[in-house]
Amino acid sequence: MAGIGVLGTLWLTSSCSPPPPSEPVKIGALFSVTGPASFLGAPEEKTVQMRIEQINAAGGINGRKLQLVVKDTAGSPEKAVSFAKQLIEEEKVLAILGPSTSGETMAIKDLCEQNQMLLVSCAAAETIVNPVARYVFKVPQKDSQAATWIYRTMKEKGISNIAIVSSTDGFGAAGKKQLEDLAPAEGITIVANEVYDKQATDLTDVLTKIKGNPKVQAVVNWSIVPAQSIVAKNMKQLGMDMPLFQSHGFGNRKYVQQAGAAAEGILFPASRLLVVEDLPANHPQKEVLATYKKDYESRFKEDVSTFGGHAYDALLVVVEALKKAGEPEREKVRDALETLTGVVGTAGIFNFSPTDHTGLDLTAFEMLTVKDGQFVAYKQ
Amino acid sequence: MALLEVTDVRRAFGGLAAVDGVSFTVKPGQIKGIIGPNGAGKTTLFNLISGLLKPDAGRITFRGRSITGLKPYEIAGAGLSRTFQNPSLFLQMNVLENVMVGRHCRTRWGFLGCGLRWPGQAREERAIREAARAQLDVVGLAHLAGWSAGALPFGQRRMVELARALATEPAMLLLDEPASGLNTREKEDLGRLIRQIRDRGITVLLVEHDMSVVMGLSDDLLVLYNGRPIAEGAPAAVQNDPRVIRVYLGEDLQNDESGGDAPPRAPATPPATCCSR
Amino acid sequence: MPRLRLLFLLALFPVMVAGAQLGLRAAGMEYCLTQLTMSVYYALVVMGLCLLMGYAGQVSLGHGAFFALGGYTTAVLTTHDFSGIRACAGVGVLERAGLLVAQQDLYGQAGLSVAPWAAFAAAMLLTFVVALLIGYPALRLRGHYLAMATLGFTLIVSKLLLGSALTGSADGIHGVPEWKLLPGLTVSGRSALRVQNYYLACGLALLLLLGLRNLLRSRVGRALLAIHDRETAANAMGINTAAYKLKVFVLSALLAALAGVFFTHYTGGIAPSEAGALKSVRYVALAAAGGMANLWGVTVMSIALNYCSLRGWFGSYDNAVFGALLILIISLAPEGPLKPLGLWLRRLAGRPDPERRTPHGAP
Amino acid sequence: MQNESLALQYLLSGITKGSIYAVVAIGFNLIYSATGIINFAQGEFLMLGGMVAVTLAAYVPLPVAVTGAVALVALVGGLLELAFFRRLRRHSILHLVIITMGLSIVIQETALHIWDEKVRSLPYFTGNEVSSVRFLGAAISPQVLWVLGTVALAVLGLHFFLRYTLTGRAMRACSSNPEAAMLAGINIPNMRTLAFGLSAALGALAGCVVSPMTMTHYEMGAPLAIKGFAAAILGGLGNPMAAVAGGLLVGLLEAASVSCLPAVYNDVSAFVILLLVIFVRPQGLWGALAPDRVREH
Amino acid sequence: MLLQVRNLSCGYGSLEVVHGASLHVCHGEIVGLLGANGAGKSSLLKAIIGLLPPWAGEVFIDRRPTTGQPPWRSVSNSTVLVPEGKMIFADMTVRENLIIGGYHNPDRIRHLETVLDGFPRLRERLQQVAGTLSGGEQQMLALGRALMARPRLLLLDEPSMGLAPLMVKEVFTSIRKMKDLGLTVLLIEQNANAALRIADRAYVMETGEIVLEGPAADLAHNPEVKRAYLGKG
Repeated sequence: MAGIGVLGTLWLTSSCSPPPPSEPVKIGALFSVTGPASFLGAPEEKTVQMRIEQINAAGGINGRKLQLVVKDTAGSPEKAVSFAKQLIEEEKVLAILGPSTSGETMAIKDLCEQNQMLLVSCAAAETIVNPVARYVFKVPQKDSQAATWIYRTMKEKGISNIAIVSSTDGFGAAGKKQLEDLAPAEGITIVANEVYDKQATDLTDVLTKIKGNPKVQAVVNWSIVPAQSIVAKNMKQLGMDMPLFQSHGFGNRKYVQQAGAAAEGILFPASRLLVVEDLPANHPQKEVLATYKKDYESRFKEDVSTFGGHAYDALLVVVEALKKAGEPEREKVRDALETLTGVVGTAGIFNFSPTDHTGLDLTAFEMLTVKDGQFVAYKQ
Repeated sequence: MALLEVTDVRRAFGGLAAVDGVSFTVKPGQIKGIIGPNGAGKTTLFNLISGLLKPDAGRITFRGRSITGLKPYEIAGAGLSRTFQNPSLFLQMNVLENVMVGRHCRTRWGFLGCGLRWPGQAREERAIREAARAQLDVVGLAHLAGWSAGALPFGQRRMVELARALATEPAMLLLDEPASGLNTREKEDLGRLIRQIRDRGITVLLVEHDMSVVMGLSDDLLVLYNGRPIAEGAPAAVQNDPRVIRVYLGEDLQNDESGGDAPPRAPATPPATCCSR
Repeated sequence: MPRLRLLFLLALFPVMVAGAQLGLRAAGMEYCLTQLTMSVYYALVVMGLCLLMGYAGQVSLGHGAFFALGGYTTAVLTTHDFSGIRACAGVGVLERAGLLVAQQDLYGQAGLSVAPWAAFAAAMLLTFVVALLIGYPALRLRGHYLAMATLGFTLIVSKLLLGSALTGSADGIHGVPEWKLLPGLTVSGRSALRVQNYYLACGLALLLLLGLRNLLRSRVGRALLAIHDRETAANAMGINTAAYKLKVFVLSALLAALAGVFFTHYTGGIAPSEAGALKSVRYVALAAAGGMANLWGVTVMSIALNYCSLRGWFGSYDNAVFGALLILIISLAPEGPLKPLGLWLRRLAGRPDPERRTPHGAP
Repeated sequence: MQNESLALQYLLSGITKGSIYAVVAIGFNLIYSATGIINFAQGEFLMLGGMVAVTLAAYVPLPVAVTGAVALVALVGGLLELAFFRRLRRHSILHLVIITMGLSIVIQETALHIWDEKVRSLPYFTGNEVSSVRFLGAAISPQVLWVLGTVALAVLGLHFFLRYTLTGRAMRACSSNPEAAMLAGINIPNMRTLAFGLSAALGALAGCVVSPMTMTHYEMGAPLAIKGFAAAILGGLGNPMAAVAGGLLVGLLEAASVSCLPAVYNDVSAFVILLLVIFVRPQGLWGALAPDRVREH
Repeated sequence: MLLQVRNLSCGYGSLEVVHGASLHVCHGEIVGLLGANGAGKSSLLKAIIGLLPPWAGEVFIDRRPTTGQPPWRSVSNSTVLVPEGKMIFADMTVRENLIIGGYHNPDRIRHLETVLDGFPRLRERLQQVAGTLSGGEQQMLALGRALMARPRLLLLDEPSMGLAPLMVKEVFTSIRKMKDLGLTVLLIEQNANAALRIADRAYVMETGEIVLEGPAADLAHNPEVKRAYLGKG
């Protein structure tokens, strides 16, 4: 039995040599196109498909075409594991983009590390890059950075006692943890902390509980749709006029439309993709953002979202690393990726290092607010 | 000493008493019949004795021990086995397996032993198989052992059900309308078989509609009407009991007052004699 | 004859299992064994459900939760760092007994966790107790109420898993260590151990299949079938129907938990999606697709369908395919698509169909 | 905020949720009474109602869109019965229930591919996202009043229909005693189709009125179906008014749970109580126990 | 001839309980169908109305073939079966029960009064829930409900079963009244003497076959009838 195992390993490793130049470079992708996280996965998949076509139409990278192998995980980690193994062992892709959620990413983090597979996650959770795994990167801003932005804005506004509401999914849980961890250092006291079901249809009861707490000066909601809009609406309906902060998951104009008038005045940290029109012409991200937004919106007839932007960035850093490495050999690409600097993406400007596999700093965020149904930069 | 003693049993469904104040005894080695028109409460009485229903009042003792309110499987374990009005064979099994189910209360291996096929369990399984075959032999269906129960014609299903009941090694057998749906020859075979069972020392209590069967077979008869016993005694006596004739043929109880349009009366019946046996 | 057939089956399945492996190896597609192994573990759940639904006639929408119960118990115990309690009395004893082992993860983090064997035992024990607690009252209920009770149980479990930090909330638990089952036999997802784990899963499934087959061909199996068919008559024949229903419920829950434990060690983690209601419905669907009261059919169908799903054959239509298949199979061939196939094989082998046989002299 | 108005706010929140569960539970009941089937696809009718209405609302005025959606989904419900349950009469109830689970999945996936994964909603019927009505110190959205009003009207309408119209009485007769109903000349299969259509229409209506508040997306049906099923069982199957009570009870239980436990456990406490109730009273709180008779077959 | 049955066979599962029975009922007759329990009388009636699929044979109502049509169709053929065992809608009121009986009768509200005239007891209990009626009243209700459809042919299955003697009398009086109203009746009855008193003709069934047929008055004296019920003396 052991002999068979050894043979299998030998046979596997022997077939891992780089393909001849004419062959396309395979890029794997795991996105939750359907299922409960489809609001992340669907725009991600569309973005990557579009970008790969664009790159190939422009002649590929270093003379090689890119070939995308995308798998729909439907948001379940066990499928992510199965598909990741397929991408690693059968497709022998150069790198894996995604998965969309932190739960799925964490399920395959060790797997990729063990198999020396380059993984560029589109999920935000801190634990993906902390502790640093040699082969695992992520492109969305860190939750901690978003939390820091929120807390700093609060301090500017003179707020110190807050309530946190978050959803039971991975996004909500990770954000809640960062908010809790950072609060003491930023001088914020959490006086109420509630978690609700991500499929909740009405949150009046949860908010009533918070309304009943006289100490609360502001509410932070960390969740995804539809709860993001429901919280905003229910708060306004309950007559709670304290500031509402949302997470960087609020990054889709659709959600503002869903919340309608209730969205007015919501504060949230987000990348500049949402306010590209407001950016000064000389802003380094302006061109990238404007092009992506135009391409995506004209092709898919829907608003661009920051989630699609994450997939854009994931592909971007892999492509840049590939260009830098020159040949599609994973080890070289990884080394190149780890030392990439100054890459302009949708989320910000990426500067990777062996200790920082996110590559973004606090400047990747900007505090936004909603004014007349539009996202605008928040200015004190 | 009575084998089965039913004392003042009552059972109502939504205010309507299906069985009310019924008392009788069955002696060891007897074949006792229960008759009565539709809705008389015979099947309810059977269900009360075999534990499928709990009596609202009254007492049932079997072999000197109270079985009132026991679960059906406990009663079967105590040595009282039954058949049903519509033969309720297990249709997903073959004939032999159906009879083997009857051995359940006389065998003991559980989940673990059966799953692991412990040597003792395998031996027991063989014994179950042989005992079941023997019972199929008794009802004369040994040649059908491998057939699917659902494929049998009605009459043979009855026989398999009987064999299954016999496989529980009962001291007493309750047969619910064993002859219904049988043709004349099958009825004769059934009668012979029931007598044969009695001769092996198993007491029989049966509900039956077919008078020719029940009259010829029973040592003793109990007649129910609207949930109450109206006559008890030897077949010949019961047959000529005016009350029995009245409930069966429906001679109007008020015909004395009903005036001129009364039909001609049935021929006068001789007085009931309870000792004509 | 039955002995011959048993020998035939006993030989057939190892041959199929080994044939699949060798065939895939020859085709250079040995990596497919990964998904096959996962599918085999899922099939264990469906085998238990087959026993419960097909043979004893009880519906359970709670088997996803039992799978998760097993998986999560072992995952929590083997990954949670107990070194904080090292100072407590008795911990040393546990350590010396091999119940607690020091571990180090991929990133150099050291910790003291429960040994997989002990975690396995704890998972089975916990499942046993929970299944008893749920089954005892639930099995007195009939039909839709039992479905509701088990569905309610599933929802409670999944919400608790989502809500508590101990179980990693929405992310679930990852980094579950390998399980050194026997010297030279390790439950692990490492590709070097792929073939070994494939045979391990298949061997486990085969053993359980044989055990269940023995069980179903004994007085216990007949009692279960009898309960399903005509509960009243079964009871009147001396079968303690309530006790049997409870026992088979617990047994099938244990099978699901067993699958959960092995699966968790194999994939290295578990997440709340395993406990969702949809997953439980999926198990019911798989049992139905295999014909419910057909142990072999259910196992084969479940392995085949899960395999396709885990390899992503259905893409974004995965759930849709399952739903459609469920509708099609139940409406067209409620006894499972393998039944007609089985009859055809039988006829090919010159054996009469058991259904069609009618005794001589019948009209 | 005073305690009384806080309590009132919880109460209102519970009633709002509860009334939605109640409508789903009534849908379960209608189909169960007519056919004995638990229709696990019940929640999908709400989702379809919302989806169709949102789509139509882009072209026609809101009332027309809602009416159109209700009619269309009723048609879908009736067609499902015709296509599956009428033709599969020989299947066991268990098989039919499993088919409804399959239908639920297929309808969801079809909706995902017809529309997409995005969340949509109808505009508020009156006012907008921030308007609220003050009521004894508690605040509620005008849409809540729409929901309560619509649910109340639907329940009353259904009550009137079942009690005072010939067709409604015939429907009750079918569930009371199918054989006798056939002998009275009632075409039972058509009644079943009608029950499916009606149940779908009710679901679609509920799906439309809740859409502005809870929003509509392809996965919204299943959780509501589960809660509605729980409500139907809690109240007692086979009694539409008990379903209303059961729905409100589940909603209030959730609100009460939120007021004293972490919000994440509101479902857990609701289901724990549900399990306790059915373990003690398997027939539900207001359901009648099936007559205690020994039935063969 | 209002009803004609030719060589009808039917049964349950694999058991044939009626073996090729033939009978006919003319306009305005009351015909009795007698026999012991389990002789197949109820099954024959169910096969005529369509509740049981006939295995062989033919049924004509008013010379039109109706073999094997669904039971709800028969009401529009003016034929109504009153099943045995008081099959009423127990959780609906008496009035609702009667209205349902007139499901196909557009004139049902007016006809309700006519029917209630025949059953004064029901008029008293019009708003009562039917399940709370006594056994006899339930039987009355079942009869009344059948009449609501304005049938021409009424098939009655054991209307006297389980009733107290006084009630039996009342039920039979009602049946005779129906004849006076121009109804044709096929009556199953175990209570042979009572049935023979109101019937014009009668059939006697034994083990699924019709063994005797004749005018009621003749059969009342025939010792074979007793034998069919109580077995050989």
